[in-house]
Amino acid sequence: MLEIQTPETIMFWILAPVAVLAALGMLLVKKAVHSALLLAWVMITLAIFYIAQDAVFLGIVQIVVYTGAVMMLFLFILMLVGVDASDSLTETISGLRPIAITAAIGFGGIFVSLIGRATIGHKPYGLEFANTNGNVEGLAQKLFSTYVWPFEVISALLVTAALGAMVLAHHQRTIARPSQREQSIARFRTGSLGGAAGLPSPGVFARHNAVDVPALLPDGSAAPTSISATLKARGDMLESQSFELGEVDNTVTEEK
Amino acid sequence: MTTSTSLVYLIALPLAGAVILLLAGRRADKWGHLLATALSASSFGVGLYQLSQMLSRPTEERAVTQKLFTWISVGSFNIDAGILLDQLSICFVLLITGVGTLIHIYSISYMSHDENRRRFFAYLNLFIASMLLLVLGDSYLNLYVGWEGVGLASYLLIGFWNQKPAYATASKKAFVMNRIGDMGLSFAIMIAFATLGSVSFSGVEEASHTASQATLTAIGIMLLIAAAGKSAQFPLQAWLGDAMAGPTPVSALIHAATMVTAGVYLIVRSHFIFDAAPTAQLLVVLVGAVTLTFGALVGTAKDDIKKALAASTMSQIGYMILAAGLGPAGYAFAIMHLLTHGFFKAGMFLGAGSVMHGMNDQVNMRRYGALRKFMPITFATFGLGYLAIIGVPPFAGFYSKDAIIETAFNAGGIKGILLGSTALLGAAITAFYMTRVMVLTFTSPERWEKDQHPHESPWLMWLPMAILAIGSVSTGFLFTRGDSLVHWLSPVFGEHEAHEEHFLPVIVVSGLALTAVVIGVSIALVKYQFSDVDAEAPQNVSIFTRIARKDLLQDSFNESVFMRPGQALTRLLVKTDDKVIDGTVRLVGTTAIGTGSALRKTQTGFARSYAVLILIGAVALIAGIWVVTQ
Amino acid sequence: MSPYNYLYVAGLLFTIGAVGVVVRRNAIVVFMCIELMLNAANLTLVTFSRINGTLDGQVVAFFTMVVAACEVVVGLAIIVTIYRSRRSASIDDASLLKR
Amino acid sequence: MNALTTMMLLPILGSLLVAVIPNDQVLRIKQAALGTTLLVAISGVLVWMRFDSANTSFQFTQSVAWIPSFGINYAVGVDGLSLVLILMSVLLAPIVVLAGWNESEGGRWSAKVFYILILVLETMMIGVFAATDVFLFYVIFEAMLIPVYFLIGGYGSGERAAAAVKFLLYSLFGGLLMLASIIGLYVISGRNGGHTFDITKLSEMHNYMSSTTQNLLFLGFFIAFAIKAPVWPLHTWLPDAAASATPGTSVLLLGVLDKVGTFGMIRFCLALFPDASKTFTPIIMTLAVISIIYGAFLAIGATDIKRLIAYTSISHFGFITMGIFAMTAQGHSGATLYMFNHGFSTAALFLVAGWMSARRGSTTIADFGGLQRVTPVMAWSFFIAGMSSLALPGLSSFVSEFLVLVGTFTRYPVAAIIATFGIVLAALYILIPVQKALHGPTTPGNENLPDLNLREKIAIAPVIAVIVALGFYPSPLLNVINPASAHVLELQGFTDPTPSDSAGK
Repeated sequence: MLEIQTPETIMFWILAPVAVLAALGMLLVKKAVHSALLLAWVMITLAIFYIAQDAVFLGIVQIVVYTGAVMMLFLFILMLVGVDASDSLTETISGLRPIAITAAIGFGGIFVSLIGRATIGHKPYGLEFANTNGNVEGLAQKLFSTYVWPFEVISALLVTAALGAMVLAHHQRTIARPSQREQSIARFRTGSLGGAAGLPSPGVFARHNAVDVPALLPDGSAAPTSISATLKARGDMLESQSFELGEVDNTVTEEK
Repeated sequence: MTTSTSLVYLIALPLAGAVILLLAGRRADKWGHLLATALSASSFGVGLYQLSQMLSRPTEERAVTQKLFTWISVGSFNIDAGILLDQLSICFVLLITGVGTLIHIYSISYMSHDENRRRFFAYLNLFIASMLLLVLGDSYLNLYVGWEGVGLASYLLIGFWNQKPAYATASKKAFVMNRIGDMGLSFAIMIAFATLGSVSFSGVEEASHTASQATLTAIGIMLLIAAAGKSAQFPLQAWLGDAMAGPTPVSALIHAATMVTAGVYLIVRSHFIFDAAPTAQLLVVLVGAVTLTFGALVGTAKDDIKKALAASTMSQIGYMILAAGLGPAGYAFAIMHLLTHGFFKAGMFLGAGSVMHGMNDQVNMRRYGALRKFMPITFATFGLGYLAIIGVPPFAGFYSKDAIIETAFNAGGIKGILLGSTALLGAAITAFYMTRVMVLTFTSPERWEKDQHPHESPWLMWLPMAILAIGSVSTGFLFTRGDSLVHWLSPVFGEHEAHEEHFLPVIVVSGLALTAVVIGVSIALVKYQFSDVDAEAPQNVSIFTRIARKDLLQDSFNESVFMRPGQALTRLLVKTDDKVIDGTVRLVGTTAIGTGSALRKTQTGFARSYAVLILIGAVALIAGIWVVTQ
Repeated sequence: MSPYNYLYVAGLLFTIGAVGVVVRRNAIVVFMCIELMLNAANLTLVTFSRINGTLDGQVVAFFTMVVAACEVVVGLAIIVTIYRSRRSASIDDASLLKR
Repeated sequence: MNALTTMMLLPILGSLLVAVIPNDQVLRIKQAALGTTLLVAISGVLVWMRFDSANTSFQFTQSVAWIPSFGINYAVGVDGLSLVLILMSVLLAPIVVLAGWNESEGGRWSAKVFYILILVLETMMIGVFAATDVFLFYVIFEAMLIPVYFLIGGYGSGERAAAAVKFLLYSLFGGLLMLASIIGLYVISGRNGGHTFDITKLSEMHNYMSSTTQNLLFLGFFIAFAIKAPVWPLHTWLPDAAASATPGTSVLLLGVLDKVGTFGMIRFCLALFPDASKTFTPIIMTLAVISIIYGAFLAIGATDIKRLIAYTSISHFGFITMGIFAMTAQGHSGATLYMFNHGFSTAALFLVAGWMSARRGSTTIADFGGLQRVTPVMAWSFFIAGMSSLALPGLSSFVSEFLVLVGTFTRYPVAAIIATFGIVLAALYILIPVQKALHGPTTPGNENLPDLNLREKIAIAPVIAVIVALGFYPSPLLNVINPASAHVLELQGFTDPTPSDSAGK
């Protein structure tokens, strides 16, 4: 017969609301990366729940596989897609959100009330008996006897999924990658010496990389202070007008 | 019953002519008319031969039959293709082939300028064959074949010049109105088969002795409708005037002498039904009386010579129907009038054709006048026919018409007086309008255009007219001498006790009739011979004249009561079919398409909306569980 | 306290995940919500395992994790592919099913 | 080898022959098709001559197990009824091929496909009438739709695709109902003496059915056949299909395919469900009479020559249905003979109308005028066909129409009387187009239309010959039909009403 100890009760009543709040937060925050962090927290909470429920092995696996591997994968992909892009939470499909929330509340309500009414036919047993030889041993016993066939199938699935992901993510080149020399020639071919110097580094407004060209202020005008005083004194400063945003050819050539 | 194997030639010869001429096409243009005439004449020859054979046999063995083959045999419905030639049929056979041959001869010349003369002769032969089949069939169904066959021939001949839309319409009108009559015949046959179990003349006659009054009345009324359709009797008379669209020999043969009298034949042939069904008989009499007045009245107002004659035909057939409705006493007189009428009316139509031939196809009598001088033979033959039709002794019409008037008076009681007076009145009007035709055409001052050159017709045309004129003069006398025709026909109708008591003495009736004729002739002479006649029909005439000119509003009536509602119904049904019935069918289609495109809207392509649907589905599912486990 | 409370938590988490799948447009967040739902399901499995005193529930939860891992791998690969061709990770942009 | 099976195989072999002829030798293809259909026609006549009309059971029978586990056999055989219809089909086929020599031009596919479809259709036409296994009948009944669908949709004119789809959907709907009934019959047969689809055995099943069951199963069959026939108000597919199809296809459609409906009413509705037939007779008689009058009025109102002919057919099918359900010897024999005669008179009308519209390039009646003077042979052919359609005595339709009317009158006088008004309307619907198209002045555009050429004359001549010959001497067919229809009525337990006023009372 299962006796739930007070520490577990306390742990539950602290962690469960936090998990639910984290899940809700995951739903409401704008940035995907925040969502991912909140989800990681929910998963860790669940791992604690597993361990509390005598599912030690699963709890560890949960941390290793989910919080460790799966969440990292998510974060990688987020990086790839654009880590600091924040979603707009305004709904574009009209009527979808009210319906979804009503349905979800209905779902949750009926689901919870169903659990409340459910009877299992006996009092909770607890896992003391099942775990007599240790949780991992008990699971292994099951996994390699009763569930050996599903286990093998699942392993096949895992291999297939890994291969499939590779196939999907693999990008087939249709043209040969241009060599550095070819890229350089192409830059000069554009006809603009400004372009020939290569693109400016990230986070810079400047449209030109040469030292004698002033940087541009946010309003698009030239910033004279960006030129070395020496060059200024030598009078080697180029007229910046042609680099102002209004004048500059601002079509972005996409890097292939 | 005597059988014979040669009766079929009566029908087969002209039928072969029609088939050959129609199939041979233009190749037969040179000799087609000669072949047709020869075949018609040879059919007449067969008829004469049969008559001589018949005369050589004793009275009760004179009827001959021939069974060709089993035509239709299903269950108890057994119809043989059988021919019955008895004393009644032989009269018709000789009239049809005799007058028919004369009209063939006449047409050789009359139609000589028409490029489709061969086709015309083919139709004429087809008509002769059908008409012979009509009078020779030994059952109502065989009669029906001939009945519609003559309708077809009449349709083809009325519409012979169908390039004129009005003529094409006239032919269609004739066929359709005839079909209404045919419907009556169909009903009669159906009733006869359903109630009496037979449709042959002999079978029906036998069964009619035991049949109920109601059955026989129903059959009789249906036969009367059939007769009215074919014989242009009230209320199905409207087609006859328009039928004058056909070439004149056609009007003479079909619409005067033979086909239109088929109704009389039908009633007389079905005497056993009418004898036992007084109600039907009374209706026959009424139809006859109404039509003879109707036709006579229309005849007074017509300026078209052919239409005037057509109205006269209608009226004269009214006399025959009247006589046929008077029972055993009248049958023979109906046939007698039919035969004499066949001669004098055919002769007069041919005369009218001859006049038109000489007058560049002018038919308006107001544009004639004084043709006596230019067409003496036509005048003479037409005049003899005229004297016959108005009933001047000793011409044919006198005998036959007098006999009918007399029989009408003898019908007894109020009925007799009314019918007799109507017949007398009809005689007076007949005298009036026929004199009008005569005077306007031949004796009044000339009113034709200067560029017309009236001339006598060639001998091929006047010879038949002359022969028919001889018939108009003599037949009445021949038929009545010693009551020869009455006795000849009596085996067909059965002996009946002669009416001993006459309502009026014969001489008084004759006197009355002659007085009526004199009155009619005098009025006409005063009005047309001794006063000026306008070349244009005067428009400021009384309402009665105007109505009479419009055929007593028969067409307006038919148009407003049947045609326009019929057309409206047709339009309504066409619309109903498209909008309601097919509309319903299309609605099924559009509903399917509409439902599809409505449901397609839920397929936005947005994965999230599908997810919502899944969610809703899940809610419904667990709600279901929730309810079930309650 | 009864172990059923875990089930209530699982139900709530599952519902939140379901709403997230519907309302969020970022494919990666949608995926995370799916993971949340799977985890909620796992929590019930573990809880029932405890209630019933057998380890079968845990075995199935283990399988679920593996399947979830597979699914994440493949799903994210798909997202990357879509992103590469459309420059967007919004699942509303991938609405070509309509035509 | 079984005569009927041979007849069904011949067109298949012919179509294989056509299939191997190269596409560019169109003339060879046509000759092969014509030769095959002629061969089949000759074998049809031979079967007719060897048929023993005194014997009322099925003749030339053959039965081979097809799907033994369901008791389905390939079983064929003919009685008088089906023999007449097979004869009609095989006689019409060569005429259609010859008359529509150039019909395959302007189609979506090549001439080869056209003739293969025609030949395959011919096989099915024979099979559908010869089948004595209900399942085999059903399969052919449905399969026939396919070649016709492609013939209309691929080679027709105007809204051919829409018309073909309409035809197909209507027929499939009916077929579905019939399939349900057939399955019902099969289940009932399984409970009473073993699963079977044999028509003779199934005709005893009505003894084991409740009246509701019988009524429902009857309706399934009847609606299918009423769509095929077509009976008002299930007729609207016919004018569209007939107007869009090529004339030859229309002939096969109206002349043969629609007869499957009326044939089925006798063979299946009456034979399998005698009690239900009696129950529904008043309704069906009403529908038949409405069809007669309604079809006639619509024909009068039609402006398109092909639609007009289609509507006249609706009227004629009303007569056939009426004759069938009158349950008298005259009505039955008349209806069967009517099917044959209607095939020929409609064939003549459609073929001539097809030639007329092909020459003029229009199917609107008002576009013609004065054709009698320009093209006398064509005009005459149309006229005779029209006269046959309005049942002029001396032409074949008269015999059958009058038999139907007389047969109906003895049992249902009111229906017969109303139907007889149809003969006046028939005069109108034939004479109106005759007047507009053949009579009157020659309208512009018609002056130089060529008359029928030799091929067309050869095609139309036998049709007209049959129309005229059977009008005067229908016995060769009636002798075959009478025992068969008497047999059906005997199974039904009907005897003809005795004359109510006869001397014997």
